[in-house]
Amino acid sequence: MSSLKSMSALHGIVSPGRYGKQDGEPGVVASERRDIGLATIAARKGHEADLTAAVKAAYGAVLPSGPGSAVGPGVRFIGIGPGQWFAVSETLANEALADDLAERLKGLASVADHSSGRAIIRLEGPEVRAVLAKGLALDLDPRVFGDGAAATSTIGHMGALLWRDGEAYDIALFRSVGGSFWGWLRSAAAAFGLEVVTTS
Amino acid sequence: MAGRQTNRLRGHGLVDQGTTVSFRFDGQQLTGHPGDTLASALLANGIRLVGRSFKYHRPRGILTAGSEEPNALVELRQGARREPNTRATTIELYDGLEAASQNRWPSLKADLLSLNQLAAPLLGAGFYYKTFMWPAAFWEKLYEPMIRRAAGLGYPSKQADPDSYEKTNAFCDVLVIGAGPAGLSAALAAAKAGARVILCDEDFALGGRLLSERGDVDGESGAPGRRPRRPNSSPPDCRILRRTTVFGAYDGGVYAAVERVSDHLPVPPEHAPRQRLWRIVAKQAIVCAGAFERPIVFGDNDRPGVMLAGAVRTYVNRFGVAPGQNAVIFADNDAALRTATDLADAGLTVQAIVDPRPQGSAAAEQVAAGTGALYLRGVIEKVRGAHGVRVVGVRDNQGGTRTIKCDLLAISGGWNPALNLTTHLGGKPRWDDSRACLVPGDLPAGMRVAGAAVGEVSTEACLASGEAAGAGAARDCGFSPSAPSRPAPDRQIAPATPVWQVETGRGKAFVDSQNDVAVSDVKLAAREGFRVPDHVKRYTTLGMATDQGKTSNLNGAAILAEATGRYLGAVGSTTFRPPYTPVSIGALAGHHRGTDFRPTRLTPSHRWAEEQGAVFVEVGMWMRALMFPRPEESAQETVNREVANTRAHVGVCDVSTLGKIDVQGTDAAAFLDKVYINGFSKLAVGKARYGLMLREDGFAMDDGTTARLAEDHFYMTTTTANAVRVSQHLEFCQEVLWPELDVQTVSATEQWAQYAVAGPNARAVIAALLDSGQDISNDAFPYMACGTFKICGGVPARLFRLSFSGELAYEIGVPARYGDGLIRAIMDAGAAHGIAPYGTEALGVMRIEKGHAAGPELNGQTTAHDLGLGRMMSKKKDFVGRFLGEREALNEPARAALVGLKPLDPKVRVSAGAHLVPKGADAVAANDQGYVTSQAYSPELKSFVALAMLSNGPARHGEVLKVCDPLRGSETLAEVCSPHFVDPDGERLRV
Amino acid sequence: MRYSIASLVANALTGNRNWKPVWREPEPKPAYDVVIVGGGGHGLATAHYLAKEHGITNVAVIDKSYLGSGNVGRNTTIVRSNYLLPENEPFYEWSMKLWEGLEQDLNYNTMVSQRGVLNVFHSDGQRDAFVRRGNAMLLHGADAQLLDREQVRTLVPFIDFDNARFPVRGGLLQPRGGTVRHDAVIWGYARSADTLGVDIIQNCAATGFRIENGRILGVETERGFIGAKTVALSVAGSSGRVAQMAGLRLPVESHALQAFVTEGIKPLLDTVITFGAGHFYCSQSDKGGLVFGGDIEGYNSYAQRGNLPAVEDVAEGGMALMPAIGRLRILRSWAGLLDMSMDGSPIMDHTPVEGLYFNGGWCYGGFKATPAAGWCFAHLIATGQPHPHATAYRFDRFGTGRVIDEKGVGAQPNLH
Amino acid sequence: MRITCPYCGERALDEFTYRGDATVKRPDSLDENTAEAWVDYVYLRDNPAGPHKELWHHGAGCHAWLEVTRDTVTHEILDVAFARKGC
Repeated sequence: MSSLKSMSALHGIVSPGRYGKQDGEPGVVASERRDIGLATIAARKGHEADLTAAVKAAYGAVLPSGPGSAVGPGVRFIGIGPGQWFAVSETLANEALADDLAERLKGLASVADHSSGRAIIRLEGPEVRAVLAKGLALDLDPRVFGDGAAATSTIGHMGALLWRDGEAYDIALFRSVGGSFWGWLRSAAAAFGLEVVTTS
Repeated sequence: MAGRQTNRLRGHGLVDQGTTVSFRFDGQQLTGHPGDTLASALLANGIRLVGRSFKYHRPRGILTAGSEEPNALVELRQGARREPNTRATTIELYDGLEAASQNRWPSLKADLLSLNQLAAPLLGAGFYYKTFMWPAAFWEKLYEPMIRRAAGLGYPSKQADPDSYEKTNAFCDVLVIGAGPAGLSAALAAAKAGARVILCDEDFALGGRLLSERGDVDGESGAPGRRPRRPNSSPPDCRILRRTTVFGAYDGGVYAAVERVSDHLPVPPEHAPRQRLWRIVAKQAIVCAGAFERPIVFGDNDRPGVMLAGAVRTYVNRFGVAPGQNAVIFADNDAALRTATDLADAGLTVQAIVDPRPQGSAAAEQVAAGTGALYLRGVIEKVRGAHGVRVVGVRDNQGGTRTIKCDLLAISGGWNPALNLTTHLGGKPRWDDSRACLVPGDLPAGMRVAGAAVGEVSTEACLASGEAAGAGAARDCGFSPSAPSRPAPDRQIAPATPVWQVETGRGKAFVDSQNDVAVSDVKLAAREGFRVPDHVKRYTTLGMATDQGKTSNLNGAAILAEATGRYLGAVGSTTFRPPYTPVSIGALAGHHRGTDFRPTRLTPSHRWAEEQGAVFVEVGMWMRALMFPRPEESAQETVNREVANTRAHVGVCDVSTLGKIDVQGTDAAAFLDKVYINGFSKLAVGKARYGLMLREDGFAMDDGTTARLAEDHFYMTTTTANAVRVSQHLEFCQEVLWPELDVQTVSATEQWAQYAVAGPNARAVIAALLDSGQDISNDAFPYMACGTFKICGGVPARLFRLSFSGELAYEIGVPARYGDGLIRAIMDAGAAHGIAPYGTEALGVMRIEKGHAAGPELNGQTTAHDLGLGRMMSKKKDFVGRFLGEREALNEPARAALVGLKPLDPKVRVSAGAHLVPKGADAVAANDQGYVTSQAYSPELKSFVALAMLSNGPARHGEVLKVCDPLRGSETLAEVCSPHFVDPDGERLRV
Repeated sequence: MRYSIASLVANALTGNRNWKPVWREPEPKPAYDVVIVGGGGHGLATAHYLAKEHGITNVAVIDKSYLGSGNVGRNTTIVRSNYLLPENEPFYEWSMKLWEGLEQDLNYNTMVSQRGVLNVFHSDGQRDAFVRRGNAMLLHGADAQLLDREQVRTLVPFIDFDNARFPVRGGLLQPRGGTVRHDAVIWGYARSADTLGVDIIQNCAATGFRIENGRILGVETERGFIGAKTVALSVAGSSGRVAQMAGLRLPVESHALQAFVTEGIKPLLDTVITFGAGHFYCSQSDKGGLVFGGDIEGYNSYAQRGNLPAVEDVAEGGMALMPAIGRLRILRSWAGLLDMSMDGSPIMDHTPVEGLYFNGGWCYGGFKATPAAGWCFAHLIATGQPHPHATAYRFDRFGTGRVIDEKGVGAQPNLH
Repeated sequence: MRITCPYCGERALDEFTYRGDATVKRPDSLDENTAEAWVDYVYLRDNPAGPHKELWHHGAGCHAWLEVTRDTVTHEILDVAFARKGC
């Protein structure tokens, strides 16, 4: 057991509680997904097909060819660019995901760990799209942005990877801008009421 | 004492007469009703004089009932919320509203600068270009301040805007701009077809002209008080935005709109912004912005009480206000006759209908008879009444004149389509002879125009044209609208016979009343050769006021056409540009002001550094610890201590902000050979190397160290400032220049918390963190080694033996979630070894002492040669910048190149930014030989030192130069030396 | 007619009926000694100085539209000579000196207002770079002052000192910098050139060049061929497409730059101010509007308009610097087309076609350069030699590497 | 202006950064006889009024370099493709 304390990206920045409008149901519920494995996978030149097959065999998911998700047992692969994916896992926590991917995809893909480099914020609730619209120039209409859809874009001058998981939206941001994102979210959601809950 | 609303028409209009709100205008306590605008409430209280004009300070009243208002501008609210130049005609009345008239002194009724009128013959168009030149020095000192004080209209607040703003994004199939009959009908048709629709209107009520006119729509009576029907049973996907002005059309179906969320309230409610900017992406857009009524130009046509005929109907029918008790109508079209009928039906007197059309009008004669008004064929030639119309003078066709007492002169010269949005993307309006107005010309892709904005006149025609446009737009989005329910309107209209102006002998006839541009000014401009509308605009300021000429541009063009003997349709027009109506800067900035202007990036050790009392500094988006002062220390003492402690014992500094790029692939080494001037393919696994990158033009772009973690895996660092740029550059090299290489790059900056541990005791500190069984002795882990280790009970760490300070040093990286823990662990481990943190200031001192180039030297203007790194440029391989970097001018000895400077007096600071001239030479450009890039006090040398770029510098070590900083009034003598002040042979970092 | 108080009064007494056109509207002659393509500030200033300083008056200035329809009427009217590099500073300082005497030279009030240009800085590094520049200015005989935070506060008390993301730490002030009424510059030069005999021909687009054996013979225009042994191009913003007609490729891209003006307000801002943590510059016109701008759009464009991101970026910069302007309203936006050169500095030179001269690549600096550009271009045309203040503005610098890169961003025009 | 990224779909202008003419080709830096070609590549541009093939980087999105064909007069986007062929 390490003697170094592990801290999530929003540790000390956000506290659970109700923000903005106090009465009524909160328009948005926010939570931080902590200690999950995050990694990028980039196909080695000429090994794209082998990679797809290897991922299918190892993780039970077919890598999407565009900005969407493929979900295997315990791991989600999100398309972030041509030949590039962002992998998210709760079962392979923190650095374990990248380690596992690097081992299983050796020679087929370049793998980099981002489990510490991103804050993952989950937003849910009836007004979640209205809140996101204040910073995100993407059409989130459910007919356009369905379950599993993903997009890399910006929210309030901050780079963000967004994907839809059921009715929830997960947002991956640079760890260093966690505080600025929180400031933005608090202000954007204030009119609807924002509930921050902890996870796990 | 509250006013009595003497001009309120009880039982008329859509305002809530059962509820009373109070407000103040110029300190006077008045009342109105919800649903009023400030203008309608002022008129209800019998107030006609509202403001003063720009140049002549003429009394002005209310001309219109909408956003095109040129005259009735007020200062709304007070203190930090003061809003100058706000149109009374669009201010929604609220309880407690405070407004004041502007551009007058000492009072609205007695304005001293109205004396300017006496000098009017001298103050014609462009007079200032011909005068104020003598004597030359008087312009800034006397004339300009005088003009500036007289110009402008309202007073701005000088305090920060206390309200908040936000932006939001919306996407739709069909955007409908304007919710009058055409817009409502277009939105309904599109929504019924299944399209996602957004309907915007600048007004706080939907309906457009339907709110102002009486008449039947679809068999329903149009009695005043009727509310317009909304789109049928609120269709499933139609978002309706009231108080929302679409102000700009941009490329690719992007429309910008501003929603005045809280402007109808005294202050924004909690959590609500004052205004919201909408960025709307629409596949199709339908402009249903209506039309502006056009005044007729005649002498003294600017008196309060002169009002557009359509606005009169709005005040009577919508607001239940009598703009006057005794009216005269002066119009060149039959549509304006409704004003007479509506006034009469409201119990007001219509004294006369003055018809300037040569052929007259049977309809007009009939309406006159029905309303008990005189029907006079002729023109208005004068208007009397200092602060409001009292008498008008009519000259009839036979040349006879008569005067009529009245307090309201309703005028109409026809209607101009509000086609502004159709021209924002470069479309040119087209002159329509039969309608006598400009109509939309070529439209941008995905845009339609319907209703009065395309020249339709009747409500039926507007409804039909809206429906057709809505259905068409839906069809173009792939929906299948049902067949139109309304027959296409009869497009046969009687040709207009416009009367632009009345020739008058006396009395200024204003074309642009806000800017006081009169007919004589337009004629003078034409006489002086300004014959295109743009020249006339620029010379006379016609159309440049806050209304952008919505009621004056075409009249100006008509007068210009006449003055230059041209056909009006050939004169052309000025260009409408965004915004459609003025938009607050706050709304366009939204959330991004103050500390939220840009995001703030915090390092993994930020919280810990705060606890230590660190002083922070902005470095790009990052906040970095500048220094860690102790009580009673001066800044210089702190830095000296941090440097000395690091050089004597050990220090720690957060270097996580350096750009870190993960480079992998079988061709990763070959790739690095192409982006750095020096080679990387021979670098051994477990080693790091310094590299310099050039731009393709041969100048230095960035530097840093790159470590080889595996045969096919490198870890590159960049400077903090250039991290994003280098990433982009690498992607360019990968995808555009050398797509055949197998290489993948990804930023790892955020993943790793990285600390520099530097000083003679650094090894002991690092060793204390390592889990057992790992060796970092000098033999096992020499200078420039790198490797992966386990620390603090299994935490994976990357260790690099790199030194920016010149001391024995390591950079240690862990996943950022351990960053806070690691800095605390380093401090604990270092306690016994005399560790102290150091900030970027001390870091800077040590790198200057070592002569390492950083931002001030890597300024984009220097070459490898200039930085003393010319020999690193490989001759054998291709790399970015190789060819053009070899150009003679980039390598000649006379170029300014990096040197060190030591002041002859060690206690004298060498100014960064100072220039270098030979000792004894004058500080003039001809003697300029270089400049100081960086300076610091070196505790080790007990002297100020500096780095500089000096012409032929490396050959001039030992020479004494004059360091000139005339900007700060200092001159120092300094000796040129090697930039490596401390440990030039690098012995310390290899121990 | 000379403008004076006496002429103003005399004309007022006769109902202002006797004013004459500011310039004639002659039909083009078959040939001239010099044809200047482009009736903007530079073209007309060139004509004025050719006539006045070199006695060359058989000159035509042709423009595709009305005079001043290009950048001279679309800028933010700022004049300054606060440049860093020795290739630039003497030129812009000469321009400043010409501005200072312009009204008397032209007998036309161009409202040269030396209200000061203040560049604020936000970090030590930025301060050091500004000090280097300020000292360069002083060494070249221009004026510059370094202000600390409190001195900036005295000058502009309402900027954000307390809640800023990038706090203001001081500023570099050029007191002699300021603003000039842009349209008046056009009309003043046109009137003077016309009086000296130059033919100014509007609505006469150049459609091609007649070139034989590498020598220019004249210009094809919408109104027929106009012969000239010397043809001078001064069409910044359109340089690419005009040069193409002569078969030339240039180290220039065309980019659109938006500018903005607010509604007129009583005096608020008494100086020109530029933000150091974003791209935003602002002054208040004598009419009362705040005139401001920011970054170019960033992509090649021949459309005189811009898009929303640049508008928002400018507004954010404005609010970050001056949060008091939040309730002021933008009245109008517009855009000009900039010749963005590859090193951010202008080009004034012979072309490979004998007798064809080029003046362009002015980036953001065209308006403030107007008098000196006219002066130096006239010198080049009249003598065949570059003026001493403009010797570095040559085409060949891109080959030799003697580029003039004030910002140090390299051959990337949209970054200059 | 909106650009349809072949990977991400239609996006707002401010997600992209512009580099310039996509038709210029980098010469061989080891061939000493390419001086003119290098000046041409780095500095000289056609800068046409009309269709223009140009490089954009989708820096706020998928990070791909794109070849966009766009009319410089109307700003109409005529085509977008990955700069790296075969993506």
